[in-house]
Amino acid sequence: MKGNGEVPRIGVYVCDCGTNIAGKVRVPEVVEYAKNLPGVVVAREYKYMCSDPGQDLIKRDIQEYGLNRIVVASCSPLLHEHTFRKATAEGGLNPYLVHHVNIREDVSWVHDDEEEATRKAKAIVHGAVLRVAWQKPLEPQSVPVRESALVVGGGIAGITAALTLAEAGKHVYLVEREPTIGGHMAKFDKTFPTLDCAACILTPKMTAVKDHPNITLLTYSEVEEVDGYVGNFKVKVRKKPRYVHEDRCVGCLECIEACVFKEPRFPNEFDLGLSKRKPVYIPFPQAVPPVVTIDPETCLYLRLGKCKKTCVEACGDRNAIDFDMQPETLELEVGTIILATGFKTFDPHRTPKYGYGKYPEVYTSLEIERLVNSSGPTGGEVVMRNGQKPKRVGIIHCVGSRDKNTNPWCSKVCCMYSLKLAHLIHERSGAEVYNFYIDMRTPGKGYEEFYNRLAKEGVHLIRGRVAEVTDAPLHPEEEGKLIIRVEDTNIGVVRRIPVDMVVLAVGLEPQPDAEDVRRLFNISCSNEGWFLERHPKLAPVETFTDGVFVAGACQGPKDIPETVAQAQAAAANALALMDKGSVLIEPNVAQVDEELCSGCHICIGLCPYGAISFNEEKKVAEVNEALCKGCGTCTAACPSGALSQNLFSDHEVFSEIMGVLL
Amino acid sequence: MSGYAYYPGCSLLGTGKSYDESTRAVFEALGVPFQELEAWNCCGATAYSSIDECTAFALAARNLALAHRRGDPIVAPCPNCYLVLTKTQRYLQQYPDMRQRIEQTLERLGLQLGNEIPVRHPLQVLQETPGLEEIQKRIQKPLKGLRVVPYYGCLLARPFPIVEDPWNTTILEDFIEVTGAEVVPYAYRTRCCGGALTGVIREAGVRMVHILLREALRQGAQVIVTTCPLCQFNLEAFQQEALGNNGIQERIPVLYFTQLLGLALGLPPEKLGLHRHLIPFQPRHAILQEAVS
Amino acid sequence: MSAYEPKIVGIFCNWCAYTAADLAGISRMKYAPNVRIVRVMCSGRFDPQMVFWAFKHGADGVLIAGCHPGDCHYQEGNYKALRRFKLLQKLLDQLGIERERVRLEWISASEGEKVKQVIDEMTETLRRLGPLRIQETPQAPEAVGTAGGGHHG
Amino acid sequence: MEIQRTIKYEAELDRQFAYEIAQSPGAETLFECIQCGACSAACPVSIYMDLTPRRIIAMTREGFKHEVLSSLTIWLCSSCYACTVECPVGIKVTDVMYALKQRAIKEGYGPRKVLTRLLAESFFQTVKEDGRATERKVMMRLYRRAGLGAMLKMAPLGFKLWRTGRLSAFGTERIPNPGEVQALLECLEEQTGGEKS
Repeated sequence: MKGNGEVPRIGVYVCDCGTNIAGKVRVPEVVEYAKNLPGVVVAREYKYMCSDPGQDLIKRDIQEYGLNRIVVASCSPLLHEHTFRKATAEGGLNPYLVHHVNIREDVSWVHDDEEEATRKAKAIVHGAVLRVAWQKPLEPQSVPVRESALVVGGGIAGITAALTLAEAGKHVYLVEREPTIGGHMAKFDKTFPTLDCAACILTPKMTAVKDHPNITLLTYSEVEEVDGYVGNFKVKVRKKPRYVHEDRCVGCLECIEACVFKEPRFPNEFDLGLSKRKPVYIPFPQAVPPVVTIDPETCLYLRLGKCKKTCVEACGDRNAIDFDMQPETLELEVGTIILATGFKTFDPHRTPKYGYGKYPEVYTSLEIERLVNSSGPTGGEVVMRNGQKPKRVGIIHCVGSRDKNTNPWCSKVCCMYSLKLAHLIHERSGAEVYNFYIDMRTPGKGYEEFYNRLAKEGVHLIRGRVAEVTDAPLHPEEEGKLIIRVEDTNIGVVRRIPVDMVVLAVGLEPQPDAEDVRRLFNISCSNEGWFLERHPKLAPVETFTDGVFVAGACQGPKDIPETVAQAQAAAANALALMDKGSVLIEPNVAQVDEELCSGCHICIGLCPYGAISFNEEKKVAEVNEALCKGCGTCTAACPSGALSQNLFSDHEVFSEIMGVLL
Repeated sequence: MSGYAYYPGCSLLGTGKSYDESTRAVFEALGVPFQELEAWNCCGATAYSSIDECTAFALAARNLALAHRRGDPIVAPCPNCYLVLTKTQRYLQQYPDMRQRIEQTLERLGLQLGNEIPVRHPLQVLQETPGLEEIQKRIQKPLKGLRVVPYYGCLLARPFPIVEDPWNTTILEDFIEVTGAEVVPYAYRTRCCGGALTGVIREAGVRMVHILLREALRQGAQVIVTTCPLCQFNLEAFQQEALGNNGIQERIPVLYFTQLLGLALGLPPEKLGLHRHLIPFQPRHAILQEAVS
Repeated sequence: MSAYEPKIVGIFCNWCAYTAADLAGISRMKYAPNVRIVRVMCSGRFDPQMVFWAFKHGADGVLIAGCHPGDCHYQEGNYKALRRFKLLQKLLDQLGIERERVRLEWISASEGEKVKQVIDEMTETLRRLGPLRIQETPQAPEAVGTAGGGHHG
Repeated sequence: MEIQRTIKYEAELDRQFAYEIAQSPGAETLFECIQCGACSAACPVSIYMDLTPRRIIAMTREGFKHEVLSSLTIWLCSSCYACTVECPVGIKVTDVMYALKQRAIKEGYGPRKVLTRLLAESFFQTVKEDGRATERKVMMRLYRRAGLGAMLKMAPLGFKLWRTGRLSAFGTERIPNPGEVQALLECLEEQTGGEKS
């Protein structure tokens, strides 16, 4: 007699998972073994336990055999524990009387030897049977979910997510660290494969964000601290001083005109340094919010305290400029969070063989995006630094990607954007364009057609990874050119192709501070540094922290359509939580057995959430279930065994340990 | 430590004799403690790996064991020896089976492999002892106005580079600058000279030499400085064929970096083996003539 | 089975180590079948008594795995585990049990490869150590009869 | 012009070959090759090769043993390691070339007259005898086998080197105890059944 005092009547269900489990584990043998374990009334094998007929088996057996405990041995509980809890509940049993163990990820997929795998599966089932007998019926606690959301990152992913949530009537705080929203997409001229103008589709959305009554836009701001849990996060946002009051600035730009620096002389970050700006600047004309920013690094007054402050004069009685502006910290309360922090492009200084930084006519693809952009530094002209149009341009794919020496992953978007750039460069300059690729990856709606179109337009498509870009000629035609050395692998011959301009199709990388952001929000990163989704297929925008979702390229390389789809998916997930209004919390909280508690206080200091307090009257510890997160630290530490974590009591865990040591 | 275990290698006893002479002279002049590794054997070079890798590694391993017995780090001027010794150490760590076989065999000869022994090139050694600053102070005949191509060759740059970032290193350039000479930008700093090909598949080898020489001349260099006996030999001995047969009359002397350094330190040219070169180093400027006289 | 095969109990935290083990599975990495993983929510739930309990019931080793320092899903449970682990090591010394039999590892959710590596390594170590033997209190023949005995080291 | 039939039947391939080569140090990632051609493009000698290094890898992987071992490519490799550091999947192509050369020599492949191979063999023998490689001795051995023509072509250069003291006419470099090196090599050869030349 264990758990809630009844005699256990256990049903054991072992899943074949097609051949995923049955291919390595002799399932019938495990079932036979389970039948003879103490308390087991029925044990069954089924092809797919998670399917409806599989679940029905459990439900029927609960009725038929009067089962009061269930063990399911199949895939990882992280995947299907909730499925079997639901089935158990539908069968008329408390859902916390089921124990789900893993004989797929932990057994059949990782062991080759059938004998060993079967032995291990039996041991695991044994552990589950012993522990399930101790499980008690539990009632999960429900907590309210605030109807407001935080969206971090104002690129196309963040913009989309914010608008979707705002349209559904939720309040959104959109935090962006740059002076303007728009992200990488705002830098592009055209988007593949349709070649529609990026600004034409993006800027209306940017404006919509600014104008939406449900969106609080916080640019030039960064999240500093995150506290709380699903439904009730407390977030601190630091607003950097832009030395201009956003509500007073009308975007007339007269201050820029009036600045004591007559000529722009500082590299404009938005144009990747291809153009210059003044200390007071607006990154690009359609920036949102449409207000100026003063850069403290270059502003004379902010650096030296001395300047005629002609900008203030020009601003006049609008009084928007304020050199005394201080950083501000805002405290927000939100129910859900969407991370859309995007990516960074690969720094080609890390592949010196391509001569970036050494030869002035070697550019990154992002720099070329600015060059071909009609609102860019050259007004859309593709010209070399000397102002002349190039006659030949080479675009090198996979720079930094698909290489163990740099980043091993495929950055996914480069093939398509390189084809797009090939088209635009040819269109703007008439240059002959060579694309050097390893594999041409163009899956997607209309993408292969775009590739065909480029081939038809006569772009040279050479299959081979470029070994080097050099300026040392071996042939008179090569004098004064950049020479690209590559094996044309379709032909099997090494070629040297002299060009005027080289474009490096740099890959996508996690943001350099992705690791800090991950810690801030208590989520995980993949080995490469991308934010880790809860499940690669079935929970692609959820994270391991409830209420925190990811959208866009911060989770892995993505193009615009995919990013938008994911942002909307993240918004939908967040909405589902907020619309329901409450969320059930796993009832794995700690409890105190007052009879056993000696009042030693050890647990109180251990709890990171302050969930345990001391009842002065009874002289015992008390757990506030609303605050307890269910880590079990107190249970492990309690010297008298008075504390016990639901679902992970000493009885449960120790029985399982004993059981698996078959 | 009784000083570096100096490992000249076979080439430095023959065609690369002046590299041996100049390295010893510069080490002595700058107070680098060294002593030849007694009874060293051939490292195995590239040719040996073509026969059998285990015996090739065993040859190199014997030298490592000799140095281990002495307890000194190895200094190897020949990049091929540097590479083979380094590679052997790495691979013996990576492939324990092979290590075991070689260790057992060495034990029968009374030798032990021991832990990793530093294998270094004179560029690295001189950078620390006495260091560039100190060398600068001892320069007696600065080679002002001499335009020099820094040529590393392959094996100091890869696959086990003597510096962290071989693409951006300036270790050889720094030594050239210390002598007062001018460094000429050279795209082919680490491009292969053809190695043993000049001797066996001559057309291919000579073409590779041609490419290197032509680029050096195009950049207006007056001398090429190498760190490798094979590079020096190829670039010098095949110049007639590589340039002359292509209608180029100019010739360019090819020195070891130790020779250039030795000259600037004021060491006598014959002590540096300058008389052994097929293309004599005859600088035009008076100040330089003094250095080589 | 002819050769000795050690039995290891794995106490894996739900958020990092257990997820990493799932990843190792999804990636079809192959590792030694000697570890039986018991899932807990946090490595902070790890209690040294679990180790002795496991030894008592036939384990040759225990592997505790949690999130990397600073990454704990519950803020600092892994530090608590670390403290208990340090204490446990001293206890093991006193009992004459080899320290290698209990291992604490930080494994993040993305480190499937590390799960494999740690399990393989630990299995290899335990194969070398052989079955767990609590060292008998060394007793000289003449000491027999002295009541109790007690530890000497 | 003669026409040629180039089809390859599966039965003519040696699948085992790929696995054997992948066993040699540095060739472990042979099967991960993505056929990008970075090795060929980085190679300073590939312009002379009958099969580019990339194709050598592809053919090795697919079991074209005969074609690979009889190709000139493996003898043209100058061991400059440019391919090895470029390879995006970490194939040490230079080591693969060594492994192929070893196989070619063991199995009697390759044109006898390729000097690279004769050089390797002359070098091997000289080192085995003396512990060191006296360049003159290696070259004499090489050209004795390569033929008079090749020797005459090198003679003027040899003379110049002799005059500057860089090539000794008679002396042989030998370690004090060459027997030790011989013992070392023979002991390992016995284990591997290696070359006994």
